[in-house]
Amino acid sequence: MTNDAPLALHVPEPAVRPGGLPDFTNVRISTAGAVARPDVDADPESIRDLAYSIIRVLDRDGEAVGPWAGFLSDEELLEGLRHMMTLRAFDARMQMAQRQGKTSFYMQHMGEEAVSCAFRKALLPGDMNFPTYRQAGLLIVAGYPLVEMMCQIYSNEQDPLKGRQLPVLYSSKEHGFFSISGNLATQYIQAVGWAMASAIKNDTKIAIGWIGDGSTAESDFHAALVFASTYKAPVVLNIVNNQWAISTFQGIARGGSGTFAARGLGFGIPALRVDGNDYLAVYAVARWAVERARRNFGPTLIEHVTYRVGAHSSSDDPSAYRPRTESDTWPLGDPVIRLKNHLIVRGVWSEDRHKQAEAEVLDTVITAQKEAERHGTLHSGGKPSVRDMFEGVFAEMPPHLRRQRQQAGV
Amino acid sequence: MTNDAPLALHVPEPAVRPGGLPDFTNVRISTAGAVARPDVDADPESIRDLAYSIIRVLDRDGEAVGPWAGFLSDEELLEGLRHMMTLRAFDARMQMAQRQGKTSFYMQHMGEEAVSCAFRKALLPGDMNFPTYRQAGLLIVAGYPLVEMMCQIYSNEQDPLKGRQLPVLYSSKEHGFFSISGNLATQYIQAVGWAMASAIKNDTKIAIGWIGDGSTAESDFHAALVFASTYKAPVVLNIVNNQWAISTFQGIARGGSGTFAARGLGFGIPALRVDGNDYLAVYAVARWAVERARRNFGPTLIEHVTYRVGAHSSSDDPSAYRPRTESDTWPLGDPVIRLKNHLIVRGVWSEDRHKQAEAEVLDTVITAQKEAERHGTLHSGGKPSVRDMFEGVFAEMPPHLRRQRQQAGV
Amino acid sequence: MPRKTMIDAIRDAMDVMMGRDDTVVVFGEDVGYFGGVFRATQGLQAKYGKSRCFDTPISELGIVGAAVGMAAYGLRPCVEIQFADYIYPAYDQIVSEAARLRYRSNGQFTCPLVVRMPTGGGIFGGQTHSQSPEALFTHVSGLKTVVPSNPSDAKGLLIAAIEDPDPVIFLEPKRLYNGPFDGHHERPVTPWSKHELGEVPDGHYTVPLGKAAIRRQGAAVTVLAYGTMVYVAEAAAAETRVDAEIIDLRTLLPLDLEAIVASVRKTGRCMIVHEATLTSGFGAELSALVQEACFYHLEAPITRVAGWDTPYPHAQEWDYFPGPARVGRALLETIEP
Amino acid sequence: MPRKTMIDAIRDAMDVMMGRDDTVVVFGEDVGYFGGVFRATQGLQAKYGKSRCFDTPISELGIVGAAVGMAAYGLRPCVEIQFADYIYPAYDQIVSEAARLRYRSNGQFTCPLVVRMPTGGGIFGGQTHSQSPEALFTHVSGLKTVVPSNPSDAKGLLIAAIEDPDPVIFLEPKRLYNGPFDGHHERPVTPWSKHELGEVPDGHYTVPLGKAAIRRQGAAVTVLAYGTMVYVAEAAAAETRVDAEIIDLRTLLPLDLEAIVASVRKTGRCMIVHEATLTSGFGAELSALVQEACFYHLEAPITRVAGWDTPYPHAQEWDYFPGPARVGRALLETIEP
Ligand SMILES: Cc1ncc(C[n+]2csc(CCOP(=O)(O)OP(=O)(O)O)c2C)c(N)n1
Ligand SMILES: Cc1ncc(C[n+]2csc(CCOP(=O)(O)OP(=O)(O)O)c2C)c(N)n1
Ligand SMILES: [Mg+2]
Ligand SMILES: [Mg+2]
Repeated sequence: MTNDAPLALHVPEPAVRPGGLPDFTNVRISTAGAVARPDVDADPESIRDLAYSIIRVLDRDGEAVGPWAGFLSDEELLEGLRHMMTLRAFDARMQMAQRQGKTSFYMQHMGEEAVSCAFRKALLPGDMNFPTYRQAGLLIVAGYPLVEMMCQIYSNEQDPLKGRQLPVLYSSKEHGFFSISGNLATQYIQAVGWAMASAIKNDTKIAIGWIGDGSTAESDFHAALVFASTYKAPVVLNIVNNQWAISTFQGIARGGSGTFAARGLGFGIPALRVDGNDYLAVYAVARWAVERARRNFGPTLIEHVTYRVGAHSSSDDPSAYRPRTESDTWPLGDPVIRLKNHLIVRGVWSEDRHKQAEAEVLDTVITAQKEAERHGTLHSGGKPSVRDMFEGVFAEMPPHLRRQRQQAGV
Repeated sequence: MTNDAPLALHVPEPAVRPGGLPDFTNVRISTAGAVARPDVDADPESIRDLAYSIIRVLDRDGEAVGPWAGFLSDEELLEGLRHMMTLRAFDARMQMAQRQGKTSFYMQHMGEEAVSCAFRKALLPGDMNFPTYRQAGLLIVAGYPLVEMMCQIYSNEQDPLKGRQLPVLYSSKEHGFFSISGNLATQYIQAVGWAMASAIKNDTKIAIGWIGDGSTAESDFHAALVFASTYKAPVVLNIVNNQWAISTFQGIARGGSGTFAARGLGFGIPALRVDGNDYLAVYAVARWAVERARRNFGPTLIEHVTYRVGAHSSSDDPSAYRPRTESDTWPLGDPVIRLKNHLIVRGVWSEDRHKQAEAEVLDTVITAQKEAERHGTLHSGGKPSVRDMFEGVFAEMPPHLRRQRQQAGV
Repeated sequence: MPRKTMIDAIRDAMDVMMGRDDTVVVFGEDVGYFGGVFRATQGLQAKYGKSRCFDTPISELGIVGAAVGMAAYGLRPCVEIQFADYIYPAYDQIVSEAARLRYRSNGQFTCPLVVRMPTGGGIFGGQTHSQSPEALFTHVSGLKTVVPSNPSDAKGLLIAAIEDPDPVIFLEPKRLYNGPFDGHHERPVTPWSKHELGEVPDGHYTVPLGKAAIRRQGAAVTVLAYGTMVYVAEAAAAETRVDAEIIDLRTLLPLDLEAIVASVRKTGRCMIVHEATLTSGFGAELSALVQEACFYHLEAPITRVAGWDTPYPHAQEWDYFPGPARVGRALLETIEP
Repeated sequence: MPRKTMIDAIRDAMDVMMGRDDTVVVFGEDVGYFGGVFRATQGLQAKYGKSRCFDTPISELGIVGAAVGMAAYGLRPCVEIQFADYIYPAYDQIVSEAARLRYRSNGQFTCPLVVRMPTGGGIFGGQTHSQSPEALFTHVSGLKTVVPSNPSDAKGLLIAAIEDPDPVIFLEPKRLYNGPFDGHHERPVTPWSKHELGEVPDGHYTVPLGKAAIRRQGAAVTVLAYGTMVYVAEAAAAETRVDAEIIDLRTLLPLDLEAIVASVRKTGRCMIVHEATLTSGFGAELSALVQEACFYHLEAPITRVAGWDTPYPHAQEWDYFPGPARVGRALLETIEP
């Protein structure tokens, strides 16, 4: 024990950096269909291997296989494909609008579309998501109008949030979408609190928390797991592991544990890992966890394994910290292409119909964009009023704010 | 999935409340000697069962058995016994002093003496503990003078902390004892930072974090595990599970997980549970974890399973929330008696010598107390100066504080 | 009318509201079975069940964060932080979340949340059981901050806070729990049962947020105080025989500036007292506001008496605490600078 | 002398100190390989190795908490919080730990720690990339708070902060990173390469903590400002032709009260500007102090111009920001109330 060899600090590093060849050989990927599907009331200890494997449904040939397959009809899958295509087209247009100076900031979902789009399908009206900035699919699937999303992004006169929020920090209670916070992770424990409230009121609604891989390091993540574990809150806690947190690879937040899902094991919370680029797998796992929560068996932690193909945000350029071609070699492929191929294999879709759908979707998005821009963009056209800046701090404006509004001359 | 049965909130409850019969039948206790002792560089996954069992050395007959036995000589054990007896006598006297109004507040260790006393023996000079308020054994074993401890408790003119700190919130850098914070858990991540610093400087010293069962719910606990896991910091992270957090039983902080040690598993940190009332077991486990840290294999999480026999503090009366006799039925017994019996079984100790030692120890403590009281107690005799109140906020007193000190007329 | 201690009045407020409105829930560390370390929630779990009043893990972040989620759902959580000194782990949830939720969601989600916490020193609690962090809340847009000074107000203000549609920080001067402590620590405190403000009406009533109370009419100087300092100021005025007008602010934000300005314009002088450290304390804001509104009426500098800019020490507690002697000296200086 | 941007000057300070003192370590979110989202640490990892400059998990609590432990060990951590808006999760570690460690351990353990963070708005960053939380630090005994306004000061102050034996909060007005932005957002900002305060000496030098700088001599009114507001005040003075004496505080705590008082006694008037929300902002403390020290010299009320008491909005950024027009109006009112 009197070992005098000097200590040294260990700082984890990604396998490759710019200039190197992308390498994901260290990413262990389960075969599609290989992971068992336990009962929703299974003892967490008995299913701890689910925190280390990856639940996958679509195999290389585009077939849906194994116990997690078979929960969605062809019509539902076709609709799901369109949701993801819509989100992708929306992203492309808004990213461009940002470059054109029509707004200050944008964040896209490229590569992660399946996660929010498939998950949302497992929910019921009244359930509440506590999303991060990378789950706009929840809104699209819920039927929130694209025009309203864009008005928020443009901070224009029709912005439902009156210009107060950064672009993409949407809020729509009606669509089960909690107001996004610019502060990472804070909403995770709030989701647990919301779920506890539903249980306190003997309601039937559940809450869904969302967090990024990097953000699991924040304190709110711990608070959420502690409270969810103690009160068996009816909540599904999602971790979207897209491999990166701005420039920081997931190993910095994950540290010595094999997976993020493993974090749940220390709390007796069932933890599942799922192929986040597999629409069918995400849906099946969501459905399992949602049923668990709804039947009062308590929380579930889900790690969605995916990859952030685009930049972190419109302010970021990933080529400074990872090989440019890294996304091409990501072993779980592209969620849109994989679902498309599956539907083609099933004989209900074709390359041609896909092209046509792409055109239709783009058309829809562009139409919405034109409509939104009629109400203004950040620096031109209709704007939310300066008065709006002073409203809504409190339900009723207190005297000091009234004085300040007067000083501002509005 | 459209289950409409209402949800309900689950609120964990201890097995019994005042009026009921104490019942620890749900506490699963391993047989002494039954738990294997892995190599210190074992893969955390391969030893995950250590987070669910309890490492024990002393069996019912007072024999030391199994692979964790045999690390301490009779002399060392006799010294250990005296340390624990000293701590117990010290507690009794100071508790009484508080009742007599000689100080404002006191916190005792009754039942938990083995944890800090045995652990401290596994450390080297220069190692740094980041203790809570219930590890004064660390100081006693390190040879910190009882008189100085008492002067701190009395906030008298010889108080090394100049009357600034609440009683028992000691600090002695020289004795490897970091300044105790009145804020729970904050020091846990600091221990990790200190250990990282040692690694950064290629030093050989390690840090030791301490936290209570209840306090593991705090955010700093999570930050500590994240950072320790990521940077493989040379730190031992102790959780002292004494079953209670003031009036709150450990199930509220633990929630759905079987043990507190299990928290480490989600971070890939080896996690061990030890019988905290077994001096030999605590020492053996401490030695294992300390060696791991020292050899740069990284952090270890240890749950010390023990029982808070006394009140939380001098402000608390546990009969309001747990059966009065609960401590008598605690299945792991009393650490002093168990070590005493072991030494008797080994033929190096006897009831008589024990009685005599008790008298000696009491004498030492009383002598120290008299000496300390010569320097004053909280409300009478020598006091730290009012000037001391203004010193040490900064290394150099800035003008505004100088003005304030003048205003105070000191 | 029944006389109650301040703790009893606070418990009464929660009891009344839990009885009237089943969206009111109460939780915190040791708050459930045991009823809180100051016993403010004693009996509420037995009366309203474990789903309405319960113990939490020791995570101030978790307590407030979960409460924000519950409030967004539609409940009215009234949570306890064991000591104000332990609010910092929850500070992000308060500042970034509770305070801004209505604003950033344009009213879709709101946060009718009350965070109760014992504040102030005088119980030999040292650095971590004595703090008065009110200024850390008054700087945050979207929060209301309340500091009651007696049982009658405490109940009415707490009911108003629970009914308020926005987050309210409710700071309870723990030294006042048993009686109107005036800083004379060498004397036993008069119990509330002997004080008229110990008279607490039964049932539901409110004391509106944002209205100050004049505790002593006077012509020579206006004293702005809240919490324990109201009684210290009263004692200082009595002992110095200065004809002070003592205003108990009760709510710091929104502030009853009207009452303050009216008084200062009348007296021409102003002294501000609080227990929190001086620099950037709430007294600074009060001084700035008074100066802005009453510049031409002021006959002498506005003075501030506050805790020193040091951590709250254990042994030197009464040297730190701005007691009647120190306040009295400042009062005389404000009269004759 | 070489001219540098403020970011380059800040990086230079860390570089100089890492080179001189191997106890200086630098870390934070995206700080290591990438060099920080504002590029303040670019190149430091390559130069000093991964043990001296590294990426951290996204945990502000962890960053500051670990830094406190490192500082107690004997290192001098200089950590980055990505935006000041994200400091709250670390607030407990700063307030309860870093600020009090020397005091409570009677000097056995100390905390020579610098927490750097970009502050202020003007980049359309919305509620969570625009805040100016300085008053939340100046209220805390045991902390020093610094706000540089130009590259030359930034380097010298940061070196002084790293060398300081106590914890220093170092707030970097991000709108000044590229040039002396004066609030005229409709015009391109002059780059630092065209400004004399862009001249940054090579190597080691310090600007002492606690000393203000007079940016413009004047007789009509004293303007107290820091960070971005220094240039807004300059623009406002130029545009209104008011002969203002503009003081750049540079350090808020310890404050250079002497310089302030000397100026106000000379001009007889005082205006305070900051970007943070008005109520309980640092301007309140300044106003109170000036009033206390200069009461008999003041010819008009001290005025404050500040951010409104709302969260920092996205679209209405320039209505929120106290720009030259608003500051100019207030300047005229301070002259002729
Ligand atoms: C409390 C807080 N700290 C830091 C940031 C700055 N920040 C914004 S996004 C981000 C990375 C988040 O990574 P991750 O959680 O993996 O989510 P992803 O962006 O990959 O979806 C950081 C550090 C923030 N918004 N809030
Ligand atoms: C941040 C913070 N929150 C709350 C408290 C009040 N408090 C003091 S001790 C305690 C219970 C701690 O229980 P545990 O961690 O199990 O330690 P034990 O007292 O059993 O040794 C509480 C809630 C505190 N000191 N700090
Ligand atoms: Mg990510
Ligand atoms: Mg405990």
